[in-house]
Amino acid sequence: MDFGFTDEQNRFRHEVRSFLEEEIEKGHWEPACDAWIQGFNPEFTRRVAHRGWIGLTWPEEYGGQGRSHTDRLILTEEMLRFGAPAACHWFADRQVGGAILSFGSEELKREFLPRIARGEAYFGLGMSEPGAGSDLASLQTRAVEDGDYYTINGQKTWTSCAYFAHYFDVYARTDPEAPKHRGISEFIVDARSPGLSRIPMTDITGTEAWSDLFFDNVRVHKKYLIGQKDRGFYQVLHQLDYERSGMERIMGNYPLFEAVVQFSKENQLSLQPAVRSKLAQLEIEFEVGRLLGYRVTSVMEDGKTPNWESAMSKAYSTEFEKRLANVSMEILGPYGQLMSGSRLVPLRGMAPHSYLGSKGYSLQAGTTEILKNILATRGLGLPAA
Amino acid sequence: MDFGFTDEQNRFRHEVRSFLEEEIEKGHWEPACDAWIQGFNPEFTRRVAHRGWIGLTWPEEYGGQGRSHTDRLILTEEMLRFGAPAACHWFADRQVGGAILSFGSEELKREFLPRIARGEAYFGLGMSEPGAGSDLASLQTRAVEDGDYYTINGQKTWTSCAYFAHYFDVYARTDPEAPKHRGISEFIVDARSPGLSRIPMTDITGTEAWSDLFFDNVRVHKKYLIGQKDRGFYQVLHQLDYERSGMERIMGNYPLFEAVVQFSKENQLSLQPAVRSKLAQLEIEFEVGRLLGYRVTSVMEDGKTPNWESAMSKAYSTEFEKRLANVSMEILGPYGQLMSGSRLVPLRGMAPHSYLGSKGYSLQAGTTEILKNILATRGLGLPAA
Amino acid sequence: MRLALTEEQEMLKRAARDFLDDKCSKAFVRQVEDSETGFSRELWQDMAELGWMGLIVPEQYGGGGMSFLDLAVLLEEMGRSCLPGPFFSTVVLGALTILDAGSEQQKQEYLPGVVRGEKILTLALDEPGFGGYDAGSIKVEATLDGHNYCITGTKLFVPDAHIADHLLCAVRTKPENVIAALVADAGSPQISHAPLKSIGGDRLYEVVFDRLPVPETRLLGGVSQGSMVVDRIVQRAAVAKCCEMVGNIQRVLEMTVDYAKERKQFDRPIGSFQVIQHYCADMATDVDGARLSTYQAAWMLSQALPCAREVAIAKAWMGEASRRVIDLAHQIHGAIGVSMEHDLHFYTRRAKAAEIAFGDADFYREVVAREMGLW
Amino acid sequence: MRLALTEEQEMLKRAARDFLDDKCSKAFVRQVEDSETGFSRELWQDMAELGWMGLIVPEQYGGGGMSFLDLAVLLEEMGRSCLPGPFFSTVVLGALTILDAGSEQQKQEYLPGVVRGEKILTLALDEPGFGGYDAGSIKVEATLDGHNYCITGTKLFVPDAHIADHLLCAVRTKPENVIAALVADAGSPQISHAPLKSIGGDRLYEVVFDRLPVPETRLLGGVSQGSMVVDRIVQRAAVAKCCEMVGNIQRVLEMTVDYAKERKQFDRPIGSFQVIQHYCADMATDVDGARLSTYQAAWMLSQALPCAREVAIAKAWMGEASRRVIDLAHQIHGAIGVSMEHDLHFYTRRAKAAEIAFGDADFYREVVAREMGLW
Repeated sequence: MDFGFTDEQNRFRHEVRSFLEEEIEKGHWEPACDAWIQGFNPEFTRRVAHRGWIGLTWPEEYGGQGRSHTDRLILTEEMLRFGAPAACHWFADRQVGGAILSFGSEELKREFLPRIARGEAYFGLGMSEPGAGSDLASLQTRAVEDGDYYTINGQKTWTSCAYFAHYFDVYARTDPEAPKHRGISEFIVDARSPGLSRIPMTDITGTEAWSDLFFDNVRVHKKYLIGQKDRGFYQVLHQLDYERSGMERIMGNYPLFEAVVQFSKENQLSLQPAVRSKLAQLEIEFEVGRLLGYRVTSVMEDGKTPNWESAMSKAYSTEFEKRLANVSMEILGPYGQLMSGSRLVPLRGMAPHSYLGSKGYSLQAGTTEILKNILATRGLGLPAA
Repeated sequence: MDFGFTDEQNRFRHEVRSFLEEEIEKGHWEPACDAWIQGFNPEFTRRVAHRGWIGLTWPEEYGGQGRSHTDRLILTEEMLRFGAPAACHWFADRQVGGAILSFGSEELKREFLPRIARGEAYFGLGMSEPGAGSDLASLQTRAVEDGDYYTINGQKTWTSCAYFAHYFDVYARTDPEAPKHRGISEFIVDARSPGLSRIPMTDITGTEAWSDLFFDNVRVHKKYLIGQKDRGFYQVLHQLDYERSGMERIMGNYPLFEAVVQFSKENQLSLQPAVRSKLAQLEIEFEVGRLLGYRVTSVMEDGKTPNWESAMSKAYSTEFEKRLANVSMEILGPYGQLMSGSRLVPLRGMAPHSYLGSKGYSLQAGTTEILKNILATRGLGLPAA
Repeated sequence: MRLALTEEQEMLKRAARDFLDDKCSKAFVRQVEDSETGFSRELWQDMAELGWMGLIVPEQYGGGGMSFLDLAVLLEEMGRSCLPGPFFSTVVLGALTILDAGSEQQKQEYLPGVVRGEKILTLALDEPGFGGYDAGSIKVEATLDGHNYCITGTKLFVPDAHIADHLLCAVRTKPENVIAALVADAGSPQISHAPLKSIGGDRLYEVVFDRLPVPETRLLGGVSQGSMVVDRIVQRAAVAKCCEMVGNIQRVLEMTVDYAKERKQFDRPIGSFQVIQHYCADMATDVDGARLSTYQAAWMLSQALPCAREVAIAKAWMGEASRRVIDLAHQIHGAIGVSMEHDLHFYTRRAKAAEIAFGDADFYREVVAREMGLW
Repeated sequence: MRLALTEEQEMLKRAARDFLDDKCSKAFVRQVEDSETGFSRELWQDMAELGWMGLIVPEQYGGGGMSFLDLAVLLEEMGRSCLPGPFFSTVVLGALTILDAGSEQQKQEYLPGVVRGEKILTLALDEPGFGGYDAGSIKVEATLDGHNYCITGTKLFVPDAHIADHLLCAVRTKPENVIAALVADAGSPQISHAPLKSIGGDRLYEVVFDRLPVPETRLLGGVSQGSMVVDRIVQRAAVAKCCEMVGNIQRVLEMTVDYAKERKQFDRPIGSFQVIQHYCADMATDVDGARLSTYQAAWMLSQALPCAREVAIAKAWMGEASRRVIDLAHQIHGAIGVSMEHDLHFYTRRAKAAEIAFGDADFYREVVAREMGLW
């Protein structure tokens, strides 16, 4: 057991932190909740890429740095701590790149990974459909072979970054006759493809960070199939393990946490035992969530794919986020109801944003129910329901 | 909507309360948690019977008083408030008498109800078996016809009052070929029957209030079959609705609640905001539980059998009891760990007794899981799992 | 004791449900929320014609003479339909206060107009800072100068200030230094208001009084009574807010159960999954606890019984229960429920605003503790 | 960073598991709990021979020279097996304190006897009343009289006082009025003890000191250091208690999952019901959170890093997490789990005692708040 970081790792953390503090100081952006998923800032992404911080763990031959999962943990932890607007590159860096690396052809690796690492190729995810959320295997989007191409028809929903994305990572049914887990394939679809349209959606926080994607006879060359035909469901499971492996959830609202602690001190609210007890409890829960997240990285460093460990971490962390939002609203009292942009709004409206937004966190990337099922059956070996 | 009681009802409450206060004043017994299920006191039961307070709602022709469910609510509420040792008559009064009244022959009614009402016939319950708890329909105790008799073999467990009981209300399988819900019958078994043995069990609180019952060729005359042969499962469901209909759970540890509030005031602990916030929260939760219990009575007064309403009330109330025990232990600090009989023990050891005992409350008379299933499917109409 | 509605109350409930289903669809709510005033004068007149504004105003002022418990039934239906507009401000905060504390002359002056839907009232209570919902927290001063009180100061979170004809204003009088409630005319140039953007979609304002003169005849209930008047306002408002919330979370429960019956995942309705069933069971328990504790408080108010404890219990329970109900509703609805296209957000946003209004669970736990003699 | 045991730690763990599985069955625990002393001298000697008492005592005093983190692994296994006896008192409360604060001469005097299993130590810390677990709460006085401190007063909840050879006693010295720790001999006629009956089944005593003289050479760490010595005792004890509890709740989780796989109701293993699965998932999360936060604190202690915050986090989390784990274990076990025949009660009762010992979650939340600069 070793809970420490090496000197080199500490230096790297310091380097990232200095970079981010300087960004804020220069007024490039303000720390924000959910900025990793809603903060679209191509200039920032370019500067991050310039540092070599996209694809950090990928092999150097594909534009990566060949660095450790722990280094990437440090990097993302600091990005989240400062609420940095990293959404443009986040999905490709976190999971699509990894999917290409694990399952893609050499040609795909050479085509996409260096460009992602340079901050030039942004990816959106085309997984969920209106009728296929938790039950992803029942997705209806079809891809039909047609010579050297596939023709895709259908709808995807809740795609983040859709208006910025250059590509989408799309799962579609290629064999409608097969059992539903066995007829799905994964494609890279160019966002400019004819027949592909994006309709923005407004979520409960009032944010337009998501879109519906419509595929109307969208043609994709066969070389953009990732991995084996009809094996997409198994690839998506693998990808989801990584999707849930990071600190996004425990730290997705860190700017609010920091701000509400500061606010409570400045307004002497934390002299009230009830207020400081709530904040201390959040600190305790945050620390446990941080360690559950670190454990996932530790598993990866041991060369294993995190599975129930990332399910546990994600399920736990979204509950933490709900409590953080609840406590923040309680501490702010009547001011808590004021939304971003209002007169007198405290903490830039982060509390109600987070309160509303947190209703969705426990649904994204696997609902809490699915994650607990995974933990119970794969982690604890309980029999399938 | 009317949340008030009539003058007559208020007078009755006063009468019951005066009786109980006098009992305590005379030193007949001390208020205790769980006394309705663990307080075996034949003299007390006799005095209660003398007042006409057993079988209060039954028809006068069977020794009852023909009074309302609301009157019985008032009576039991006060019994529980004062932690009165009512276990000898509680089960017959609450449910076995009702089962005889609803399903029994005229002969059974005449034989048993007046004696129960006079405090002369105590009943224990023979429902649960080691392999049949939540899944009561899978019980294995067999009753085989043999002329005018049934011969019973098997084992029952967790029978309260077994050493005092004159009779047991026993469910046994009479048709092993039928689907398991359709081959069960209900019997009244004399506790002195040859072949019937009782082995006491110690529960986690250290209390010997329960027993295993063993049936080794116990013969029961056919006239002691309650209701129809093979219809016992439907009768037990009905009985369980009533078993869960009262205030036992929300008030089963009322003496602890009262004592810990008093203790907190006397030791000025309630001047600490954290302590008084916890106690106030208990008061809030208690009040809601009380109202959920009253609602069950209101349903019965409307002539309906409570079903999901009593499931809701019972499931809610056992959670309240756990919180009451938790909060009491927290407030008592290191003293909370001291058990009844120890030097320096506060509140007569009620807090750890309740802490340990409450682990069982949410299992008795239908686990919380079963109760929520009932509420979801029968109360809300959700499809069976 | 009978914990079910009377036949008359059932009738009132059904009539209100039918009217609101017809006139106050979610499309309508959406439209009114997005409008300039957040208020439909047409619907307001329809409601006045149904006698809603005067429901519990005595007949001599043109009202229906019904009880607070009857109003509770109506408020529940309003909460259920997410009715926008100043009914709460006008009736609960305004008319009931005048009815409670006003002189005969004041009642004559204000109530008939309210009943006819001609007058909109509101209440200016909250102030900047982190005070509680009690008379003791009021700092805005009204200085007696001849026959006028002169009000100066800032009130916050004042609902519907932009359309109100009169503002009831809780103040600290000088030189007496006691709490009083005054009726101010909204049109005065010495009153200005600025909108606040609230999570609930309701219209809240910062209202600044700059030496506003109010005749001493506009004092409600005498200068020594103001503290009690304010405490009773808060009690009624807290219970009325709970009534709306009973309608809110009852509807959320129904929407969620319906959705769980319809939505299929893994080839089964999700409502057949045991975890979803238990979520729904928990929601129903929270809703029924909220309903019973709210109606108990409303019954006590309608019987004029002392009920500080019961009001506090109802509002404290509602604050946390509604949060749990809403949270589970979202969890069961899945992603569609966090889209603005779906109706759930109306309930979610209003529930949070209602939790905050007139004191949250922390505030009322302290009230309950006081009633228990703990401090 | 690597959040898994080293190979050496895995070996230690396996050896401890094997030994305890063999020597410390639940039948044995039951028998020792019911015995007069609650202690098996035979097992104690076996443990001494394995080097457990000296595990982290430096080699010059006869020990194994391992780290606190290694001791954590051993304590976890002890908690897992519900080992009865004075290991915690002797090693965690006694020997580690002497190691931390004692002079070279004191270490020479006490540690070799502990290592050989010949000496049992304990600590008298708690006092009557509702104080906290910190040096500031200590009121029992030790008055310097020549070269002796004379101790008078009552200590509560002293573990294993009936078999201890020496009691470390936290006192307030006079005339200096500072906190100090003294080593008292248990056999003195000026010390009396009376048993307390505890939920945990451990042996706790009320210990009364009636003008007990203790030579000033028995002072641990100097008269000005006592406050820090006591605070460090509490930190180590809190973490060590957490280590035992990691073993406790890990075992409870395993027992429960095993039971859920075996026990059938409605013709299915109950572990196939989604609600039971989620209960188990919640338990596993609580256990892993407890394990990680506990080992983090133990690692920091073993690295001699300042860790008031991490210790507080571990103990606060453990207090509530263990409660939830135990509660769900009972819910899944059903009725058999609340029978004394079953083993679960050993874990349930010890978990509650451990939650209380050295400060509960409320206490440590205040510590965390202080570390956050909130007050």
